[in-house]
Amino acid sequence: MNATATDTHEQHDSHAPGLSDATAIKIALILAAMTALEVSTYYVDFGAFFMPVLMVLMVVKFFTVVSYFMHLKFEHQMFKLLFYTGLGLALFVYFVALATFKFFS
Amino acid sequence: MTHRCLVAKKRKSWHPLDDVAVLTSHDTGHDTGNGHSTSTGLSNNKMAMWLFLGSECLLFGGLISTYMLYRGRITQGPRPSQIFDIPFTSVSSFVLLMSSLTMVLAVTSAQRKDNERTKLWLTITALLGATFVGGQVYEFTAFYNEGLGFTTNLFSSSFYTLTGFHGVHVTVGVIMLLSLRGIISANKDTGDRAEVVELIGLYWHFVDIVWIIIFTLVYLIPA
Amino acid sequence: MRLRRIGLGLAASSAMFLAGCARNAPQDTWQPKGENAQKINNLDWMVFPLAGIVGVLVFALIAYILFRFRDKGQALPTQSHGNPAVEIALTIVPALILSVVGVFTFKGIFELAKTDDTQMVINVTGQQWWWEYDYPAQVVNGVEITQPIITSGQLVIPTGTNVLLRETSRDVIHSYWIPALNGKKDAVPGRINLLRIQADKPGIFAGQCTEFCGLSHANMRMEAVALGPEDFAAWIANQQRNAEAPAQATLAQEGEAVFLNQCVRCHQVNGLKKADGTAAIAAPDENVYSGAAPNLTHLMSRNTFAGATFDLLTSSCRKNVWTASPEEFGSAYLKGVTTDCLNQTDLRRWLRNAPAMKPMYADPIKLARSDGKYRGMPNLGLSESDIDKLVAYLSTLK
Amino acid sequence: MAIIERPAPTASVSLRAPVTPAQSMGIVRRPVTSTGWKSWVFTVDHKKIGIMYGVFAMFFFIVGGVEALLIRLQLATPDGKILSADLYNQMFTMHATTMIFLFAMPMAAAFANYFLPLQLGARDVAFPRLNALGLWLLVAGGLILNASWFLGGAADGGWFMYSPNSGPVFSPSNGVDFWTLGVQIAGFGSLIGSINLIVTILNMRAPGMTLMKMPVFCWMILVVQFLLVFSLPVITVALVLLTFQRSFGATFFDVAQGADPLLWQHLFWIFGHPEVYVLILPAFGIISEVLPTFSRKPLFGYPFVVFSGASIGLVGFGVWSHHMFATGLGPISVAAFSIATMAIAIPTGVKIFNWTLTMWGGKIWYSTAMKFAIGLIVLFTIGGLSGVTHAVAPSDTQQTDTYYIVAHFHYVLFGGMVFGLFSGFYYWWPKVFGKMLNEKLGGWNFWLMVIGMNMTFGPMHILGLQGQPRRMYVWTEARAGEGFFNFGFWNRVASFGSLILAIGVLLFLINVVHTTRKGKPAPLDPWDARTLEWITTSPPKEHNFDRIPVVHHLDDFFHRKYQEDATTGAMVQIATGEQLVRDEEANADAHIHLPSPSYWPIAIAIGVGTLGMGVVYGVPIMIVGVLIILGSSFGFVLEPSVADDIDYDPPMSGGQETKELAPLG
Ligand code: HEA
Ligand code: HEA
Ligand code: HEC
Ligand code: CUA
Ligand SMILES: [Cu+2]
Repeated sequence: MNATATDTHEQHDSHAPGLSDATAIKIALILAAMTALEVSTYYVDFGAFFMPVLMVLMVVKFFTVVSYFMHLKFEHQMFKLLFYTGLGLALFVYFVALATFKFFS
Repeated sequence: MTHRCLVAKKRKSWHPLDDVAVLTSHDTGHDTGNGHSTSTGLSNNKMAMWLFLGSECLLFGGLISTYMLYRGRITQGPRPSQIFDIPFTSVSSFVLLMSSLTMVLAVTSAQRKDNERTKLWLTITALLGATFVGGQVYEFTAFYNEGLGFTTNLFSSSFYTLTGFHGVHVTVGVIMLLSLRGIISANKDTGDRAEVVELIGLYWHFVDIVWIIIFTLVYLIPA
Repeated sequence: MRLRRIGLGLAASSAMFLAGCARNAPQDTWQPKGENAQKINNLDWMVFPLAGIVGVLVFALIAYILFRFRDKGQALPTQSHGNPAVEIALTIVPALILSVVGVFTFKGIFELAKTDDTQMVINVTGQQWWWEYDYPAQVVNGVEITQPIITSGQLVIPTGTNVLLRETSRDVIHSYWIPALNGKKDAVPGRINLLRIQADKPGIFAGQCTEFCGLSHANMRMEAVALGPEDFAAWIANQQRNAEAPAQATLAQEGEAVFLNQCVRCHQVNGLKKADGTAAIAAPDENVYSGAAPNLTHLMSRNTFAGATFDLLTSSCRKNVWTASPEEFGSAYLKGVTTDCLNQTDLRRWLRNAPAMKPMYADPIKLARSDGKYRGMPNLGLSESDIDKLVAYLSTLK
Repeated sequence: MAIIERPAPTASVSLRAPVTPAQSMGIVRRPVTSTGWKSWVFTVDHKKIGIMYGVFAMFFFIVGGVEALLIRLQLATPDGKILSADLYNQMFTMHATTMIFLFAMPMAAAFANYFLPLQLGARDVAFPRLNALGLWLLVAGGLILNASWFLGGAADGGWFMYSPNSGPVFSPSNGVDFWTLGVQIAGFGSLIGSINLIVTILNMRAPGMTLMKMPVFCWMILVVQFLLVFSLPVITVALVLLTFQRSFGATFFDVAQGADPLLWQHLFWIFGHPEVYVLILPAFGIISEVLPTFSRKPLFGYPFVVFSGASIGLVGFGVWSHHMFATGLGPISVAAFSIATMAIAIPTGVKIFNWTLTMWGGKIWYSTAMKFAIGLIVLFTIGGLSGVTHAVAPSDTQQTDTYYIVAHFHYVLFGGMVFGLFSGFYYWWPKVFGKMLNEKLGGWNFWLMVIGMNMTFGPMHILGLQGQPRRMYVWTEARAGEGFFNFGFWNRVASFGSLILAIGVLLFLINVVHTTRKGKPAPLDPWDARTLEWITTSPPKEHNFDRIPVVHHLDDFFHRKYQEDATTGAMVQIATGEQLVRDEEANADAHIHLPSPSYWPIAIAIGVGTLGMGVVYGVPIMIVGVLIILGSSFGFVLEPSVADDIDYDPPMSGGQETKELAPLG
C-alpha cells in the first residue's frame, strides 16, 4: 500500500486535557448551588428579578454541563459546529414560531 | 500476510457500534479504528453522537415550544400551581444532576481503564436515573389522582408529552447503562470501551441538560 | 435548430398564456373589481413581467450556448474554473432586482392589512361545507341594521364601501376567497382573521373555499354581491323582516307543517311559529357537528344554495343576473327567486337526498367519532308529496 | 461479505470467499452468503443497499404516477365520475406522500448510498449496518403507508395534513393513523441514514480529498443530510402530537379546548420547507457532475456552487411561513417571511448561472444525461420564477391553494428533481450495471417527458390564475369561463399531457428492460468522466477500489487522464480510463476488511413496524414490537462488525475448503 495512507502514524483522538475527578466534583457542587438558588425562588420573592435570575441560571447550568461534563469546550471545532448548529437552529425556529403566536407580547 | 494475520489476530468479542468499513491495507488497519484513520481524525461514533444530539435539540425544542404555547390553556381540571410539588421535584432534579457527576466519574475511570470503578459508577448513575424515573412515575400518579389526566386539557397533554418523552429518554439511558455494565463484567478486556462509556455519557448529560430547561420552564416559572 | 425550437416554444407558450388569460373566467385573479384586489394586481404587474424578463434572458443565453458550443469536433476546452468578478455580478444583479420587488411587497403587505378606515363589519363563519354571514347591528352609509342579519352562501355588500370581514370557523380550516375583491384569508377555528373587501361597481363575484376542508371542499363555494346604495338599503330592509306565514289552506301551509316536523331541528326560519303559537327555534347544535345549519328565512332572496354550489335560479334566469349591466344589476338581483325562475329540479334533488348531491358524512354509522352528529345535511327520506309541499313552502321564503 | 484476503499484487486474482454459514453469537449464525436473496436482505454493502433503494423508489414512482394519472383522468372533464370525492382525496394525499417520501427521498438515498463512497474513494459508508437499518425502516414505513389502502382507506387530509381536519372527528378512518406512523417510521430511517452519510462524508474521504476537492454531488448530499438531521425531528414532534391525539385522546388540536391549529402548520412547514430543498439538492448535485462531464470543462465557480448550496440550506430554515401567508399571521411576520423567501432566489440563481457558464466555451456532447441536465436548468428556472411570484405575499394570497401553486411545484419537482434523477440514471447506469442505456430510446424518453411535462403542468399556471383551486375532486362548467380557452380546454390539455408523460416514463422502463436483455457491456469510462467512481470496474467490486485512491485535484480522475501541455497549454490525454483501472488492479491493496452481513437491521425494522401497527391495533402488538426492538438492538450492538471465524463453515481459520468466488477482478 502506498505511503500516503493516513494511518501510518496513529494520531490520537483529541482527548484533550480530560476533566479530573476533583474538577468534576467542584463543578457539580457549583451546579448544585445554582440549583439551590433556583429552587429558592419558590420560597423567596425575587420580585422583578425573578424571571431574569431563573433564565440566567438555566442558561449557565446548561452550558456548564455541555462544556465540562460533555467536554465540548475541549473538543474539535467540528463537534461544536454539529451540536451548536442544532441548538442554534432550534432556538431560531422556535423563537420565531412562538413570536408569530404573539407569545412574547 | 494473508490468512495468517487473521488467525494470529485475537478478535475482540465485543465491538459495539463498530461498523467502520474504511479498512485500508496497513497492518494497523486491523484496529477497526475509532477515529484513527478518518479524514478528520475524529471518531466516527462520537461524531454521530454529537449529530444525534444536535438533532435532539430540535426534537425537545418542539416539545418545549408546544408546552410553552399551551401551558396556560386550562379549560378544566387543576391548575399546575395547585398540584406541582416543587420540593419533591427539586429533589428529583438534584438527583438527576448528580447522576451527571457520577457519569463523568464513570467516564474518567474508563479512560483510566479501571474496570471496577467504571462498573461502580455506571451502576450508581443508573440507580440515580432510575430514582428520577421512579419519582416521575410517582408524580404522574399523584397528578392523575388529583384530576389531571393526559386528556384533561391542553396543559396536561403537553405537560405529560414533554416530561414523558424526557422520561423515556432517561429510561433508555438507564437500560444502556445497565447493559454496558453487564457487558463490561462479561468481557474482561478493556479495549476501546472508554469511548462507549463516553458516548453513553454524552447521551446521559444531554438528557440532564434537557431537564435543566424543563425544570425551570415547566416547574419554576408558574403558568 | 435547437435555438429555433426553443424560441418557437417560448413564443408559442407566451401566446398561449396571453390567449388563455383573455377569457372571462368568473374567478380570474387578473380582473380586479375593487381596490384591494387592484393593489395586488399592481404588484402582479410588477413581478410577473420581471420574472418573465429574467426567464427570457436566461433561456436566450442558454439557447445561444447550446448552439454555439455544441461539439463540432473542436479541441478540448481549457479547464477554466470560473471568474469571481462574473460571479459577484451575477449575485448582485438578482439581489438588486429582488430588493426592488421586496420594497413594493413590503408596502403592499401593510397597505392591505389596513383596517382603520373600515365602514362596515360582517362576521363570516365557515363550516363544512358552507359559509354563514352574520351582519351585526350597525349603521352602514346611513342605513341602520337594527336586527342582526344571518344569511349564507351569498355575501351582500354595498359598493364603494370598505367592508371588514371577521372570519372564523366552526370546525376545520376554510379559506375565504373572492378573487375579484381580494386575496384569500383562512377561516381558522379559534381565531378571528380580518379580510377587507371593497367593490367598485354593482355585480356578482364568484369565489370558492380554498383550504382543503374535507369531503366536499370542492362544493364549498361562495359569491359576493355588490349593490348600489339604494338597492343595498332595500336588501337590508327585506332581510330584517321575519318570514310571513303562508296563506291558509295552500300547499305551502302544508309544507310549513312538514318543515316544522322535519327541518326546524336544524334550520331557523325567523318568525316561524309552532302549532301552539310559540316561536320555533332551531337547535342545529344538537344535530350537526359544527353546530349550525343555514338560516332559511330569506332563502329565495339568494339565488344559490348549499354552499353556493347549486342554483336556485333556472339557467336562463341566472344568466340574466350574471350578465346584467352594473346599472341593472341591483334590480335583477333583488327580484330574488320568483316562482317561474325556481330551479325545481335541483332543489327537489336536494330534499330527496342531499348527500347524494353533495358528498357529506351524513351517514350516522360513520359518525361515531362526532357523537353521532351529522356533518352536512342528512338524507331525510321524505316522500315525494312532502317534497312538493316543502318546495311550495320554501318558495314563500322571500 | 466478510473478509477479502487477497494475495499480494498479481494481475489475475481469484478471491477466496467463505460461503456457507455455520454458527455465531451462540444464537444465530451470520448470514455470510454472497449469492441468493439472503445476500440482499441481510447485506450491509452500500451498493446493494443503494440498488434496493432505487428499486423501491422506482416502484413507488410508478405507483405515485398511476395515482396522478387517475387524478388527471378524473379532472379531464367537468364533474368527473371516475373517482368519488372520498377516493379522490385519498388519491392526491397518497400521490404526494408517495412521490415525496417513497420516491423522491429514497431515490436520492439510492444515489447517495451508491455513489458517495465511490466518489469519496471509500470502501463503504461509516456505519454499514445502520445504513441497512435506514433502508428497512423506509420499507416498513412504505408498507404501512400503503397498507392503509386495504385496511379501511388511505389518508385523506392532503400531504400536509392540516389539523384539525386530520383529527379523529374529521378523518375518522384509520388512514391518517397509518399515514402518521408510516411517515414517522420512514423518517426514522432517513434520520439514521443522514447521520450515517454526514459522518461518511466528513470522515471517510480518500487521502488528499479535502472538502474543497470533493465532488459537488457529495457536497449537495452533505447539505441535504444536514437539512434532514435538523428538520426531521420537527416533523417528528408534529406527528407525535397528532398520533397522541388520534390514538390516545390528547387535546393538541382540539379547538374546543383552546388549541391553535396553526401550531401544526408551523411544525409541519419548519420541516416542510427544508424538505423541498432536500428534494431538489441531490438533483442539483447530479447535474453538477453531468454538466462538466459533457461540456468537457470543470464546473464553473465550484466554490460558489458549493457555498450557494450551503446557504440555500441555511436560509431554507427561515422561510417556512411562506406556506402560511393566508393564515392570518399578521403583516409583520408576513413581510419578514416574504423578504426571506425572496432571498433564496439569489443563491439558487448563482447555481443556475454557474451551470450555464459551465457550458460556455465547452464542447457540448448532447447525450441523454446531458439533455436531462439542460432540461433541469430550463424547467427548474420556470418553477423557481413562479416561486418568486409566490414570495410576493399579497400576490400569493391570490395564488395560494390554486393550480398556479400546483404548477410551481411540479415544475421544480418534476422539471427539476425528476429530470435531475433521470440525468443521473443515464449517466451512472453503465457504472452500476455495466451496460449502457440505449441513447436512441433515451432521446425519445427525454423529448416525450419534456413535451408531456410542459403540456401537463404548463396549463396549470393558467388554470390557477384563472381561479381553479387545487384539491377539488370536480370542477364545474359554471366557474370555467367562456370561450374556447376555458378551464375545460386547459384541463383536457393537462390530462392529455399526463398521458404523454406516462409514455415517456414508460419508455425509460422499456429502455431498462431492453438494456438488461440485449445491452452490450459498457466501456469502463464511457463518458470520459471526471470523478473517482470511474476509477474502478463497472459494476464496482464489492470492496469498491482495489487501491484506495489518493487525491490531488478536484476532478482527480480527469487529471489522471489529461495533462496540460506545457508549451501549448492544450489538454493532452496521457492515459485512458481503462489503463488507469488496470493500473489500480495491478497495485491492489493486500487485504481488505469489509463488514459482514447482519440479521439485525431488518429485525429491528420489523420490530419498529410491529410497534407502529400496535399504535393502531392495540397495546399487545405494541409490546411485541418493543420486545423485538430491544432484543434485536442487543444483537446489533453485541455483534462484531466482521463475522467470527466460526460463522463460516468450514471455519475460516481452517481455510482449506473455502469455496472459490468468481473472480471479481
Ligand atoms: C423541489 C422543490 C421546491 C423548490 C426548489 C422550491 C423553490 C422555491 N419555492 Fe416552492 N414549493 C414547493 C417545492 C419547491 N419550491 C412545493 C412542493 C410547494 C407546495 C407545497 C404544497 O402546498 O403542497 C411549494 C410552495 C411554495 C410557496 C407557497 C405557495 C403557497 O402555497 O401559497 C412559495 C411561496 O413563497 C414558494 C416559493 C419558492 C421559492 C421562492 C423558491 C426558490 O427557491 C426558487 C429559486 C429559483 C429561481 C428564482 C430561479 C433561478 C434564479 C435565477 C435565474 C436568478 C434570477 C432570479 C431573479 C432575480 C428572480 N414555494
Ligand atoms: C415528487 C413529487 C411529485 C411528482 C413526481 C408528481 C408527478 C405528477 N403529479 Fe403531482 N403532486 C405532488 C408531487 C408530485 N407530483 C404534490 C406534493 C402534490 C400536492 C398534493 C396535495 O395537495 O396534498 C401533487 C398534486 C398533484 C395534482 C393536484 C391534485 C389536486 O390538487 O387535486 C395533480 C393534478 O394534476 C398532479 C399531477 C401529477 C402528474 C400528472 C404527475 C406526473 O408527472 C406523473 C408521471 C409519472 C407517471 C405517469 C408514472 C409512469 C407510469 C408508468 C410508466 C406506467 C404506465 C402506466 C399507465 C400508462 C397507466 N399532482
Ligand atoms: C340534521 C340537520 C338538518 C336537517 C334535519 C335538515 N337540514 Fe337542511 N341543511 C343542513 C345543513 C348542515 C346544510 C348545509 C349543507 C351544505 O351546504 O353543506 C343544509 C342546507 C340546506 C339548504 C341550503 C341552504 C343554503 O342556504 O345553502 C336547504 C334549502 C335545506 N337545507 C333545506 C332543508 C329542508 C327543507 C329540510 C327538512 C326537510 C332540511 N333542510 C333538514 C342540515 C339539516
Ligand atoms: Cu371549506 Cu374548503
Ligand atoms: Cu416552501
